[in-house]
Amino acid sequence: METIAQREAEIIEEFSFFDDWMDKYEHLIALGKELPALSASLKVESNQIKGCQSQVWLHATLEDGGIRFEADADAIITRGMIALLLRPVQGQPPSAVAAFEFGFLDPLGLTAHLSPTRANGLLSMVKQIRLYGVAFQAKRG
Amino acid sequence: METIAQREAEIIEEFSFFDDWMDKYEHLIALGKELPALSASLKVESNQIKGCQSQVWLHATLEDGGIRFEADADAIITRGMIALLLRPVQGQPPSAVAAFEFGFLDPLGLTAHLSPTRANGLLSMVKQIRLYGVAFQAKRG
Amino acid sequence: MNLSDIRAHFPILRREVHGRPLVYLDNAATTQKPQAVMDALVDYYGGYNSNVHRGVHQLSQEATDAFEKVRLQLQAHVNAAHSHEIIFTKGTTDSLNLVAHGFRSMLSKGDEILVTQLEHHSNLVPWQMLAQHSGATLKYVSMDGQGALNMEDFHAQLTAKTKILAFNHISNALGTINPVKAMAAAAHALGAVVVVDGAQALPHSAIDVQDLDVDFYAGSAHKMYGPTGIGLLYGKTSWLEKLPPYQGGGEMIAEVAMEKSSYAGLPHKFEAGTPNIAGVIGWGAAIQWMHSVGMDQIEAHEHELLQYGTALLEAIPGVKIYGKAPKKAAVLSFNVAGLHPYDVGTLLDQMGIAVRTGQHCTQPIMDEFGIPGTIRASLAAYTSKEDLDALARALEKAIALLS
Amino acid sequence: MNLSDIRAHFPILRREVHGRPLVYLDNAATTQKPQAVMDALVDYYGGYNSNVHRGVHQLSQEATDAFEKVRLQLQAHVNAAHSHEIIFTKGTTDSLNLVAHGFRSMLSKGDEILVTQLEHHSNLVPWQMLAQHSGATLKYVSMDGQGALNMEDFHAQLTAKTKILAFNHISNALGTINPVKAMAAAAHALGAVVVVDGAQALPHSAIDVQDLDVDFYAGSAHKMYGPTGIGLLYGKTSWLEKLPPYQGGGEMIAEVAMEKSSYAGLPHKFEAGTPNIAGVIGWGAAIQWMHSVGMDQIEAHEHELLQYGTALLEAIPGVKIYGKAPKKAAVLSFNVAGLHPYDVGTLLDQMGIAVRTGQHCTQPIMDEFGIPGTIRASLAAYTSKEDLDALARALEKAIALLS
Ligand SMILES: Cc1ncc(COP(=O)(O)O)c(C=O)c1O
Ligand SMILES: Cc1ncc(COP(=O)(O)O)c(C=O)c1O
Repeated sequence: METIAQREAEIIEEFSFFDDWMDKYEHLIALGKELPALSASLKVESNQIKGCQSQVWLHATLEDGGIRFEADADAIITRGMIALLLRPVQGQPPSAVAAFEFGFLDPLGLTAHLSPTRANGLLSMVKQIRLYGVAFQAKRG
Repeated sequence: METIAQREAEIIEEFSFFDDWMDKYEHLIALGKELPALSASLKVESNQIKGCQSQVWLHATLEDGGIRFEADADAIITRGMIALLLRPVQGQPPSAVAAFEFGFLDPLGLTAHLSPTRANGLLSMVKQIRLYGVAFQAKRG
Repeated sequence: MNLSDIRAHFPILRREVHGRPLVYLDNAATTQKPQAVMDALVDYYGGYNSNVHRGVHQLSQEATDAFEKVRLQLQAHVNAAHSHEIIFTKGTTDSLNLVAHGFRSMLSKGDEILVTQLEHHSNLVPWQMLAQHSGATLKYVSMDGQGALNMEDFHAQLTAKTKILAFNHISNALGTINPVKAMAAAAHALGAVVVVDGAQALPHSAIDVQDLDVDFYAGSAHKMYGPTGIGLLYGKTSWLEKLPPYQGGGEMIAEVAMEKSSYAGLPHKFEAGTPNIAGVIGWGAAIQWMHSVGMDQIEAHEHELLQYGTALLEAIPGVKIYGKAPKKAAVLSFNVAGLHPYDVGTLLDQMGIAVRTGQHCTQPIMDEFGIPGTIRASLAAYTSKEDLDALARALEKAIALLS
Repeated sequence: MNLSDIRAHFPILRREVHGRPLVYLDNAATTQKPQAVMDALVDYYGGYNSNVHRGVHQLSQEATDAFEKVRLQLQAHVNAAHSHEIIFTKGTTDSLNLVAHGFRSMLSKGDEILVTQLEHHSNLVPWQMLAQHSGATLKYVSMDGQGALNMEDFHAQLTAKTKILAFNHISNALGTINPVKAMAAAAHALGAVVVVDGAQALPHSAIDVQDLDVDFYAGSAHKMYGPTGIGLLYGKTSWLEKLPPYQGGGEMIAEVAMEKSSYAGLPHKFEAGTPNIAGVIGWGAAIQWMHSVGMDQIEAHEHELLQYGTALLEAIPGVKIYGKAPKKAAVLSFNVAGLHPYDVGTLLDQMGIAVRTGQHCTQPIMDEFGIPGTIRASLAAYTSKEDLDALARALEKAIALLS
């Protein structure tokens, strides 16, 4: 399996082809459309992360030493961001997830979506992703 | 008896000799010292006008068709101002007092003392002076 | 003043966002500020900054005079009978809380408070809190599908039990203009107090509180070209005298002993602590600016643009406008079929268009329409047809990207 | 930074009053503002003015980021454990009312609230109102002839019945610095909540709320080189969670239905309505300015000037200084034998000297001394020895004129 760092590099490479915001957002929207919907049984309150404007759901399980994340959102750009955020961490070992900084968003020009003052719930999701890393580490250790 | 207008002119003339603020305030302070103290029996709540910083008392009676004002204050500059304010209206008929505008303070450069936002109670005193004019007019008429 | 003169007063309108010229259509949230307001603030802080009232020195006198002059300006602006009927508060929310709080000791079980489904949370939550504390019942007037108040329902809900009627003059989410004068008269006939949230009306038209005959009227400077952190509560003298003080502190007392204090007269009774002096002075400049344009011109201009924008948006397939009351002010609230407002707003932002998306602090309206929120373009005196053209073009692009 | 560099930041210090250079010695009422604060306001209003939170557009994002950055600045400035422990209010008075009001439902007959004789009305009247509403008893700690708290009396009054201890860190009328840490520890040992009015301490020295171990700490930006209309309430998380919301409105709710609402988390629960955004951002610039000078330098400078000014005034026959506590900050409160403070203040003003005269919103202190008020010269980071020399010379002249 590729490491988190390899996947980050891939994403940065992928976005480097876009030279205007339209292409970038088109891609983000495409990613959002491709993200598999969370099954209704997992779209429950306990998996929900409240953003003021966009609702986000996140679920995680430990499979073969790697974390399997499933997530969803009601807004499509938020879904695209989720797809992007999950790509590096999907299936990775808890320790790697717990320590991950999501630094690749910066060269992509998408850091603003994770600003603590954004009303989209993504920052809370990122915190939650890391927390799952910590929690599953503890479970194993 | 001189009219209000004559007395105003006199005061303006009197102050025209002062060319700096020190002389003017020295005179005001002297006027304050000369103002007869209000007798203790008249320094009562009902005659009191509350300024935030300087307390003012005002009493008036009707004598031979003219109003006799007696007043006092705890601060000396306020007393001086009172002496000045009472000079034109002292002994004047109620109708003249009720209509008086106290315009002479302007050429004297002392209008600020009567500003509605001053904390010295003088504006309230001026209003009270006029009110006595109105009240005694009504009594007679 | 013509539109380009008006726009020239607002330095921010010359900036770019994401490399595009800013198109600011979030005026119901807060308006931009003319240069005159910034100048007034700098003049104050740089020239005569001082605490107000009680000071014997010149700066304090100058600051107090400037501060109190604005009270007179506001008195004239809303045509209040007395200057002491203008209370300076932090803003509309603060004003409404002051009133709602004051009635805690005057209501009891069996009494009713009537609000409407159109209220901003700031004119809803304080009454919920009042109901909770006093035991009174909170009732509300429903709206129709156009976003107008259901007047039949209003008259059915308004009874002799109604002690307080609270509603907004103009809805921030839908633009609905409510018939204040008629509603106030009906409420007064039954003995109720009338509290009007004027946050959205004050920026758009001339207000005459005596003609409307309301008991309280609340507003925020920041929505009417003025600074943040300052607002007004107009109250009829008789009610302001009945209402207990809200906050205790400096300025609002006559005599203080360790055990008990007596309160100062109006307006000071409701203005505890150092006020937002710069805010008040800046507000004075904003009001002067509004009058230099003319309240009637502002209203007419916005009305014309509202019609222009409505036609533009309705021509775009999939766009649905929420709020189509017969009497309506400068707000275009809409959604695009199948699209989440957050997505549309995010893309519009990329194109330099500032609109608000979401519930606009009016969750009950959104719940009624069964939607998570709307996209809201709200207009001001400086809004141009070009702004609305840019919105429409960007919206088409956003729809194309998202579909 | 040396003094002339510091003074150069304050444009108002270059103005004249009655033809004389301004000597501003009314800093306890409000301080002057450095150019950086005005620049921050103009940058905001001219560059990124927008309502904060919930906006998806760029301006709103920029404004929100700048606004929230100041919360972090303040957290660091007072060393709070969490940024959500910094609540933005209108000012000290608003902060103290928020706390006092929150305890209405938590106190009852038999409980005691302990304040001191040194309090500003803003830290006295709210507790009187709380006592009145809850049935609790208000008690107070007396002061000695020097204006220091009587610590024996403090320990006698503080009992297991004491639910709240509220007092100021520094007295605005006398300059007394109270032993906050020791008083807080004593109160906590008996289970009382500790509320500190820090309005006069924040401008003069570094504050560490965790080291002082107080439960609430209140302050005003305008007294610390910042804008009017904005202040802070620091509260320990556990207490802020226990305290009910104060005002209802936008921003402070999680879910709103017509009947009932659920409240948002900290700090939003206590920040209903549009905040004073420009005020907060300007305050950030003020704090940055204070740190560019250095809190220790400010404290040391003022301490030196206080001693210098005390000696100058005491050398003038008839002058009596009120407040000579062993630990004392930048306030010179005095009277001249036989003269009314109002007269002295009026003449000083004619000579360009801005001092405050009167009760300084501390009537109980004046009553204790049996005087109608004092003349108060209060210092700041930009005060110079020349300012104090000018005061002394002018005072001698005023005495000569009045005697
Ligand atoms: C010790 C003290 N407490 C409270 C206050 C009230 O502060 P504000 O008027 O900013 O609310 C002041 C200032 O006047 C003060 O000096
Ligand atoms: C109709 C209405 N009422 C009340 C408010 C609250 O105003 P503020 O946030 O200035 O207190 C607003 C603005 O948000 C509004 O639009």
